[in-house]
Amino acid sequence: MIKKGRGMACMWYPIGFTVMANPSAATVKVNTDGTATVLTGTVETGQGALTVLGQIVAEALGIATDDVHVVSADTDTTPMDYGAIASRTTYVTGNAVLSAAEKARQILFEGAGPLLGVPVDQLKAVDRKIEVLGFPSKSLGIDEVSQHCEAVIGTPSIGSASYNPPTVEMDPETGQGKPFNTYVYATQIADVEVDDETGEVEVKRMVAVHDCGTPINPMLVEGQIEGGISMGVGFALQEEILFADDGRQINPNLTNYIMPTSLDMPELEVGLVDNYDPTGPFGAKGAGEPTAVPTAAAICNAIYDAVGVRITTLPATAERVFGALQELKKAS
Amino acid sequence: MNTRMKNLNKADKTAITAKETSTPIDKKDSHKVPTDNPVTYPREFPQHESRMNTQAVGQRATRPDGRLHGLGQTQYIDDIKFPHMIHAKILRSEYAYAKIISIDTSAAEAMPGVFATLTGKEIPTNSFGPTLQDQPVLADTIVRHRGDGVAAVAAVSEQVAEEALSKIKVKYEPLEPLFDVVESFGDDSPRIHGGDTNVYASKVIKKGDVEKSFAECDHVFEERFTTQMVEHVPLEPHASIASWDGNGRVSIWSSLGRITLGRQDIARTLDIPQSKIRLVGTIVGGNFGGKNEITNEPILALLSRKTGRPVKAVYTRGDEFVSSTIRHPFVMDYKTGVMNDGTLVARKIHILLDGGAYCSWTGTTIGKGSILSPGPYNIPNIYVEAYAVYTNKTVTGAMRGFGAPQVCFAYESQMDTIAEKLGMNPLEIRLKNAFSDGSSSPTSQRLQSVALKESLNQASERFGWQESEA
Amino acid sequence: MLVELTVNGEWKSADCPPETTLLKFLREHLMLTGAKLGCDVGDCGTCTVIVDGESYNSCLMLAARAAGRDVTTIEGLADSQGVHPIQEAFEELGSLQCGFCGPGMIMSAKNLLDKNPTASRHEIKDALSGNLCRCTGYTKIIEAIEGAGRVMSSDKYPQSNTF
Amino acid sequence: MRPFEYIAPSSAEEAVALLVENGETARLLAGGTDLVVDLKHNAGNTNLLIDVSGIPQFRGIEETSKGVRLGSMTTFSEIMASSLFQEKMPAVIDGAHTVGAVQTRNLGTIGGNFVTCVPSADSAPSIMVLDATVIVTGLAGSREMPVADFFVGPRKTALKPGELLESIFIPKASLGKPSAFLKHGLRKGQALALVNGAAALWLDKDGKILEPRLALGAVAPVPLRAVKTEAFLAGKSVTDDVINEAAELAVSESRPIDDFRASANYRRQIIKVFTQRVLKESIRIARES
Repeated sequence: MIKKGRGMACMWYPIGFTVMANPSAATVKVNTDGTATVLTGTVETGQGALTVLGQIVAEALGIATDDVHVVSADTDTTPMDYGAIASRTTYVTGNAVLSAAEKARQILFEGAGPLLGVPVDQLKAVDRKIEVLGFPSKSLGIDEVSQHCEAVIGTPSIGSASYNPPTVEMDPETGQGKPFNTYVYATQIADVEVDDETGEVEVKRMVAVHDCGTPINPMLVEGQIEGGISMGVGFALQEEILFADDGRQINPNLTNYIMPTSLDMPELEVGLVDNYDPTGPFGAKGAGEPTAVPTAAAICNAIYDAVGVRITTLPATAERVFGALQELKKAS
Repeated sequence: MNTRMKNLNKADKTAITAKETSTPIDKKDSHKVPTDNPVTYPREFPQHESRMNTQAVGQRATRPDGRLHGLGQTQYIDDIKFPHMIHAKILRSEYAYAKIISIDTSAAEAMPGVFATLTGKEIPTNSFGPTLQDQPVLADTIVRHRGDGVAAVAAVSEQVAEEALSKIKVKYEPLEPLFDVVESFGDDSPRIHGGDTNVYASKVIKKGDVEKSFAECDHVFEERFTTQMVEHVPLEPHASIASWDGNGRVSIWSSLGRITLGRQDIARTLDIPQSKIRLVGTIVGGNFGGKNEITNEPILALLSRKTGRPVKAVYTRGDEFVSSTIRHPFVMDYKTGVMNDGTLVARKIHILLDGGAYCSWTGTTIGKGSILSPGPYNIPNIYVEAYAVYTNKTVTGAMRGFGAPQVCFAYESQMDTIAEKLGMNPLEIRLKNAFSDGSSSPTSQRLQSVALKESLNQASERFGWQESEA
Repeated sequence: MLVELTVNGEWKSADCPPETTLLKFLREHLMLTGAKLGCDVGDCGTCTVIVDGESYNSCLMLAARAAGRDVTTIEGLADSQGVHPIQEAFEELGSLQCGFCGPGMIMSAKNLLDKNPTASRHEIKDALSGNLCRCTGYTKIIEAIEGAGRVMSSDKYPQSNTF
Repeated sequence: MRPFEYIAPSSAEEAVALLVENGETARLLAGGTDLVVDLKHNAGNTNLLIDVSGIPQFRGIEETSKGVRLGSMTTFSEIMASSLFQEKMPAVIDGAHTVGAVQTRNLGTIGGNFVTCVPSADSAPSIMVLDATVIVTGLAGSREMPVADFFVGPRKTALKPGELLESIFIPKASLGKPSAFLKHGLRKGQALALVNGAAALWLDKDGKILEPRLALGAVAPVPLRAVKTEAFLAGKSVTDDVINEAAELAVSESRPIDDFRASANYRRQIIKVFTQRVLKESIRIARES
């Protein structure tokens, strides 16, 4: 018989390396036509890092995402970066490109101030213009200002900066300290059906609501969450590297290592909480790893809700769930 | 190559093309006119509204690589080809744990089409690792798991390199392997890396007094949770190309996700200055933590130096499983003290991490795993003890979440066990204990921008949690 | 052996050893690197191409078997006027992340929608079960294919479009 | 892959001649979904592939006055697209549908699946319950045998050296016979079967079971016709007890193994449940027809 169940799990997850310094550096160059080029040593591994970094720089300079080109991942040309790891790119590299953009912007302000007849701290960059605060009609095009800085003043608008999240060493005896600068939070809820004669579990639907601070690009955050859940579904129900007695892997191939296919994925409903972290670029934190964290627990809690067995060993394969059901029968 | 076709009466070349369902070909003459590759790309370029707004943050901006992915234009490492490029393959260990007595590559070297071979003895500094440098680039004295590389071949093609691997003779003296993490943690287990223990990383987190509060609380829950070894399965297998030039400078194109530290590691293994290395990352075809340390880059660099040619290697799916890192299995003992109203007062946790044959990113995994293990809850008394131990299995390292999915499985499963016993709704017990702004973490860090209760409430609302309650 | 075939509408020929797979033939002999090698044994679908209107894992098909036939690769989907509706939908929804499964995924989607542009969500999932993706959870891919199907089944979409 | 030669003969006679001439160093290439993978892992002494997939004699689906002839080189997709199968043998389509994914079904052939002869072959049970036979051809001409006799052991068929599987024949009496196919794998997409099974039966006007057929895959060294279970079911009225007893019998006829995919014990449970379900499903279909 098919039994239905639901289960929730929440989680917390830190951004960046544990205590250890993990800086990122970046350079932002405003071209004389008002577009910008960013140099970063991080690597695009599919998460959309370069898109997000471009959006952060665009926002800082008051230009559009499409006006920014991001150059990445070449040790000969790009500044150091500890890389696409630990869900740190939006936060750490993001803070670095933001600081670099602000430095480049400062040069633009210093060039524009005398032209507009106001002190530098009364300017803002918006809508491809350098504008006097409170007087939107008093402005100059960012292209004009950039050209002026480079060709008249002789100070091109280039900013370089780095960022490292501040942490406090953990006490070796008690572990007390501040290992990370910020954390994200999430809740996922699973709707499952369990076949109590075979132990087969089908995840029908998952609702996931995550905190990533400000979502710089909500579409990419959703993509991270959806992908993280698929990895979580595999971790919960299917995936396991198996070993023979001689230490050889039994299933080192995609025929016998069972990961979710399109048919194994539940319907997903993804949401983001409204949040702002003052230490992140425009309030952003991160989204990569945490998306895969609570899925297995939510599914196993739903299995318990459906058939009353507590799975304590992953993965919750049909055989394992069925075995637990047999134990339960014996016990009662 | 027609000579390799067996001649058959009547059935010459036309036999090859004979297929009942094939469409008749009427363009046969046109092949005499040389054409370019049959590729056409649009001359109109994307103009997405989402990228044009000068309020950039918060936009659902399309990715600049999105169109290239869809057109098949994105260049991953395996799509890159250089003139005179040759191909490398790595021979893997036949044993999970053994001494290497000798490696004889002469028969492989003598094969037509083979340019060079490489063993661990030829690597200037034959060790690497992000925390402990305990892993050989190519094992030269001891193999500690079946995925250890023992020799490499560079040849004119992958096919020839593969064939050459089968000609390499390695003599081993098998040692008694250890596969069980609990056994390896025990006092009298053999030492996989020498020393006086197989424990190579540990972590303690201590806050308040757990024993005292276990004695005072209304209920104590004890459960053991275990998790498995999991592979990242990036769709793109690890791939690199190395090209050593006449100035002694080497350029490496790699699927590595962290080039700054990667270059440091490569410089260390090759014993050359960092300025002599150019490391280029292309778009990585999936990482998830599995491409966060060097693998075959030093091998390819040295093969390129030996042969004077660019050398490429792409992992097979099998290499990907056995020789790249995977997720740490955890054995987790949870003991939690709770009051009748559902308030968590104490949590004691013991974690064993199966580290596999080498350390890799265990330092980060044990750290994050331990810190996160009590869960996002206000618990005044916490004691966490975690140990990572060596076994003769696949190397465990960084994988999406660094220990967090494992401990979350444990702490969130136990939350439901507790809720049921106390007759509480799973949502209610979580909201009651959840972190909020200003909460103190297990390491006594004051937390900011905590949105846990919001996520619990919003997810429950979207799911219809209260409505669907039986 | 000499293998002659039509690729993306053009007659091509190249000499290759008999054991050459269609994937290797396309990538190494014709320099069409859109189809990817992900597992080399037909499990992952990154090498999917269309031959005579049906999708295949090109890692499992010998090039000799494709001789005389009509092969469409990811490189043959767009034309100078623009991208294919499936490519457009994938791009707009951010359906691909690392992108490595993309060319195969899109070819499988094309194979489906050419035959059944109004495919249901379940039919789409069924049609993609041979294309593994580790980044996206398939969600935005399925949504894009639904969207592309709507375009391809509309009156405005040219029905004679074979590439 | 190691080097080999490739020939695509245009007739069965040429294929047989090549096979005889080259002995064990030659292998027949059908779809290649198994063979090409094998060759990539270990070519052994193979140095010639004889591609029989395009030989007209091995292709096509034809209905004659005696029944249906299914060419061995028919792909799973072609079976699924066949209106004859859709109307008269839908369980065969269900079986074909669970073979790999679209790409595999476009390449893989039913004959290739039969000749590879793995215990879990998804195409076998739904064909076996239709009392189908296979026709093999060789130097000595053709011979015919029940499908169950063709499967000898894991990766071992009744084909003699120099023989080829020409076609599968489904007798007229089986066309339209109510039947069902079920499969239990480790996941939904592209799954290898832990157990698969098919049942076919008629119900007489009193609701008694006539000519019951049950075939199970992945439960023994070869796809299995559960003949004892069939004998038990024949002439019985449909009750829960009868179905349960049949399921127990099917379990006792099976010889499931322990391997990394599942334990023999668990497989026995699945055999029981699946036998019940596939019988109930075929009975439901029989009642509706």
